[in-house]
Amino acid sequence: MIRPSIVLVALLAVIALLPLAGDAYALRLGTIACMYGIFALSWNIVGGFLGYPSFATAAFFGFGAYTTGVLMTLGASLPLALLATLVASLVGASVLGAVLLRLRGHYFAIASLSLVEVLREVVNNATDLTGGGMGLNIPLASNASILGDAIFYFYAMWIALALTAAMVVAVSASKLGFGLACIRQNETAANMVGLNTTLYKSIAFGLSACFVGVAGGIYAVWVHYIDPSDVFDILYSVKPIVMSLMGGLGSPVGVVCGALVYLGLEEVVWRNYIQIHSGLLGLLVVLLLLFLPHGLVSLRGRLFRRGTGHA
Amino acid sequence: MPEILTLAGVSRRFSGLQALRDVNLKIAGGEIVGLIGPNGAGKTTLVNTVCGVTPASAGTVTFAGRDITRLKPYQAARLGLARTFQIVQPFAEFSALDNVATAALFSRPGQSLKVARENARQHLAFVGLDGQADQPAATLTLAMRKRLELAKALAMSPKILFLDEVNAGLNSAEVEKATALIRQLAAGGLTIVMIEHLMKVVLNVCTRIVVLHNGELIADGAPRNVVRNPAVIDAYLGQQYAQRHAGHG
Amino acid sequence: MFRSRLSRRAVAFGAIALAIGAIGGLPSMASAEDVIRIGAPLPITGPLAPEAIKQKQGYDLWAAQANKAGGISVGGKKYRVEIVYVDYQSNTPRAVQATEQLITQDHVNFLFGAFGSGAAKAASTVSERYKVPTLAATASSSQVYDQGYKYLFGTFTPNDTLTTPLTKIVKAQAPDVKKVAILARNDLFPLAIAQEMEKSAKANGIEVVFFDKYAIGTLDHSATLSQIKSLSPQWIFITGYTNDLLLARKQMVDQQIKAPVVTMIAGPAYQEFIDALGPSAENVSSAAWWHPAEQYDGKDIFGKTSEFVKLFREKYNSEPDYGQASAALCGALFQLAIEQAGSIDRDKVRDALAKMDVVTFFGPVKFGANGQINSLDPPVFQIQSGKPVVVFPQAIKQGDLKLGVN
Amino acid sequence: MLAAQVLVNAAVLGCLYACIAIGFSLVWGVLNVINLIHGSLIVLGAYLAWGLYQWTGILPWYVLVLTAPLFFGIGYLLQRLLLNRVITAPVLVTLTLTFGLDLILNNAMIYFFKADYRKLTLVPSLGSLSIGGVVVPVDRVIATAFALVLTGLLYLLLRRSRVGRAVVAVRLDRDAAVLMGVDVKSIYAIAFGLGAALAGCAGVLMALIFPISPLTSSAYLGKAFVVCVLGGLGSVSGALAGGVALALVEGIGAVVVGPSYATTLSFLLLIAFLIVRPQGLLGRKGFE
Repeated sequence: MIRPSIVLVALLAVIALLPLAGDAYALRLGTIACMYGIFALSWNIVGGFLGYPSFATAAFFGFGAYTTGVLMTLGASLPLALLATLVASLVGASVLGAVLLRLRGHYFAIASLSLVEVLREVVNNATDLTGGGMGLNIPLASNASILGDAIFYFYAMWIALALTAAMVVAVSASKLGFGLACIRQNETAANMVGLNTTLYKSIAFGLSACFVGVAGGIYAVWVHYIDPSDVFDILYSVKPIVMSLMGGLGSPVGVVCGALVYLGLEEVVWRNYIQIHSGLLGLLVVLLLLFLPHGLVSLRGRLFRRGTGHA
Repeated sequence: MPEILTLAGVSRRFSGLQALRDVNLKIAGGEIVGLIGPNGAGKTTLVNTVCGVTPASAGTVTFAGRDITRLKPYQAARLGLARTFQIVQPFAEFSALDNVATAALFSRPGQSLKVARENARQHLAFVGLDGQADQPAATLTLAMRKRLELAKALAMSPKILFLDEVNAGLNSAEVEKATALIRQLAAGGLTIVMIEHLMKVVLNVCTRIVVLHNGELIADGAPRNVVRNPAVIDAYLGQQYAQRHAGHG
Repeated sequence: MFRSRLSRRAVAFGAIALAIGAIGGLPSMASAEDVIRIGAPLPITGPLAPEAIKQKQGYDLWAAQANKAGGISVGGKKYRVEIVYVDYQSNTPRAVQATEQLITQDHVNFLFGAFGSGAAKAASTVSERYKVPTLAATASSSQVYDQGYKYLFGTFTPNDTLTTPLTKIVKAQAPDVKKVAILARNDLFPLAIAQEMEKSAKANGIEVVFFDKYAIGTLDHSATLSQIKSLSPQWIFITGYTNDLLLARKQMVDQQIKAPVVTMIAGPAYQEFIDALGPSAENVSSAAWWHPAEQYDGKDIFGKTSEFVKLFREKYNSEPDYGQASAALCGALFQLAIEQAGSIDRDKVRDALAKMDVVTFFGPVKFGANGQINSLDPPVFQIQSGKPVVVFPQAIKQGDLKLGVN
Repeated sequence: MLAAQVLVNAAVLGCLYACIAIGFSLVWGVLNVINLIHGSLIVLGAYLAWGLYQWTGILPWYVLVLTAPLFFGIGYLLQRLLLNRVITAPVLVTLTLTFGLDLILNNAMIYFFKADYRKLTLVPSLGSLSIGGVVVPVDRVIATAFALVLTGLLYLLLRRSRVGRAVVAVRLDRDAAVLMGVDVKSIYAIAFGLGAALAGCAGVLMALIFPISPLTSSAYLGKAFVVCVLGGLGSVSGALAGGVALALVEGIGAVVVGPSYATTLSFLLLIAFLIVRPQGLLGRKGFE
């Protein structure tokens, strides 16, 4: 467990150096990279450690964006709003998790997918609080220069990423992580050895939600304007899955790498193939699943097996 | 000896099917009870009901003076009810050691993974799997997995142990070995309830036999008496005997 | 054997990924010299895609026209026009990112706003910070312009300029209309227009007997329409995008819901609405910021309105609607402002836009202090015999409002 | 009166929903694959009907004869060449694979047909029937009738034919079916082909009723999800029950709490059903 976390720390440190090199646009990409990293790492708790096919990321993200956004329009400060979002996402998702994670396989996948739909429509209809379909304008958090602003949001997202990574590493080394692995392999047996599976699953769901919620909050403040169909976009649920599949399920370093590679591909494809980028993305997904089902990590394993051995 | 487990009027129905009907049963500490009956008699359901997997539709289950009828499986496990499964349920990716460690880790609060692993090693040694400690469970033979299952149950330091056909699918040498382990456990004073089809093993090991048929308890008593009970012969032994002959024919 | 097959696959996969990267990574070839680059973030994919295509047609028509004339002349020198498109996938935050990318990576000189009020507003925060003059072709909400931004201009008058004349003409020509039912898509622009309609109806003494929203992606309106039918309003007012309105109109016919006045915004302004509905589009009224029947003698590159319509027909083989026209207008306005400023300096062009007071094929253009156009009278029109006919304002009127939609 | 109209609307709409969902349900039931490309296949079917009517004037219901084998072929090949490679992989993989395929197909349709909304408008229009003040549009009645015929045919196919019984056997117990000598791979491909054929036919019928655009695929898919869960997986009667239940909830919900809540209600119902009654209204094992 030690070596991969060192790699992870190194990776995060390298990302943190970005403001030294980049302009505002590079920082914007960096901020998105951190956000994707948070998505992938968080998803990995439920999808990788626990082995439940969750499509709830967009629900957490939108929930976080709106919680922070609404609190800030009501006059809360940014740190307070983010803290409240963290707690609300953690508690809310834990409670939901206790119910939803009773379902397995496709049923869970669909329930988590529906969660996105339900939350989107609830926000859409709570016009008084959220602005409904008209969207929500969030007050500017700072009035710094272009670059100053970009650096601010980049580091805000980076800190959230670092916290997520720390949380994930802590979980994977802990009794909780061990328990989640038990549930993934055999839930019945886990129950029979005295593991409170409902509690563990519910905590896992909560943990996989809280930093995605915070990322949503930072994002909302960063872009100043959110509307329900933007933040409850089902693609936010699918992207972390693709990233994790790219990087290798269950491996924190792998999924962060997956997130970075995915962002790179997305940016290149998006920029150069205006008309067909979503089709190319689909092609990428299909090729990935058919030819590299265990992710980029498995590539490394194959290429360097003799040199490094296997952790 | 004091009663450790009491079932009073326990029934369990699955939509339309009465799996258990008004079962009354008292088990005293240190008893080795053989639970027998034809396929579909409700033996595994009985174990599931006691362990909280399929809670009783009616009646109460009392364990060491405490009503456990509505407890969840993990709660029952923490109270000291351990079981093995008819179809083995290992954590396939984990090593044999970690499989057993899970039981030591989660069955009591405040255990650390390190201590649990040490604890697990002893139990692996007891069932003779210390040589396979680091092997993934998926790579073990069926007999080994059965013994792994046993080690897992023991690592929970149970007060009562349910064994669901530990011998099914084993060859006679392996059965000998397993039976020896059970005897050793019994000698240590552990209460054991075993579902078993091999009458030889039942008669060899058990201090008492309980017979289930169509969800009802039809006989309960000392092994020698039960096997001579006409109702039992009619419902189970005779049938088994007949089956054996049909198999030869 | 197995492993070698796997790694062969891995290599194949890697090669494909690399190939995508390599082809994609090529820098765009246009040199900065003698070219004016205008960035256009558009929702080319996602739910707003049909709208993006319209806007793109407008921009392209202008660019082709300008380049055919040798380009834009700046102090005696001709500059070619190039429009740089970025797809923001109908996702507002992505529009913000796209705008920043256009400014910092593609080094565009000027910007067209993102589609609609929401995205245009969000993206304007970026363009304002970089001080890039931006013309929004399809943002009508006054909140977009009330941010106190200096570099943002828009060619749509506020939403109430559509609903007020509508109410007036209905009141004048159909005094029996006492009850209106309003059904709105729960989305920024459709909902805003519906709210304006509600206000306008109340102000004019028309009772609003029904006001409700339907969710985005609704596949069936029959229950709601039955409910509206049971209230027997004389005016049915429905807002939404083309698909919503096609469906709602078809279901009205199916349910035999009739009313003296049926208004839909913004469907009837689009040719495909009329094509798709055929006879059931008859007598449906609407309002928009521009209409091909208008007759202006513009000082812009397109000149007369009829000239623009002709050019558009030649290029796309269909009637232009207000969205396409407004997009083309934005291009034409940049051209006028650049030529007036005699420079492609962003601040000078911005000042030229602010001072602009000119008649175009689209109508007279003059921006208010907040940057929103305030010189237009949006027309009310009605589908009559399969053609849109202007019924208001008086100056360009082609016919009278006909009552009765079956 | 309003109540009667809303109920009739719901009954008709429910049959259409069933028609949308039935292929999806079959694939889910037999292959245990959530086929996210289903919505786009429906749209493709709708384009086929629209295009043929525009250019040749062939009425949509005749197009069904062509659609069924064509889409069966598409589905069969998709399964044989692509899905089959990951059929034993976890849920996540098959789900994501069909998502990727959907992105490709949907983008291709946007590219070739543009995202503009089309409408198949019959000339002359079919009009509506009015029975005692309750109005029923004729095109919906026709589509409903065809939807019922299609589901009936599927029922017969599964019950009476050799292949159909093999499909049911695989659905009930894959391992037992293998032991009985059923070629599971080819049954999977046939089931997926049938699912695709049903999607294509549903699309042809929906072309009469809904505006056509690649963008509507997600709406179809959403309905299919809810219908399957409400009605119970993989049964013809379940899809009908689920479709009508969904249409009723939406219709009554729209009138009682407002149209913008109709979708929310249906998804809440979906989650509630998943948790409380995952087998659905008429859930049973076995596709019949």
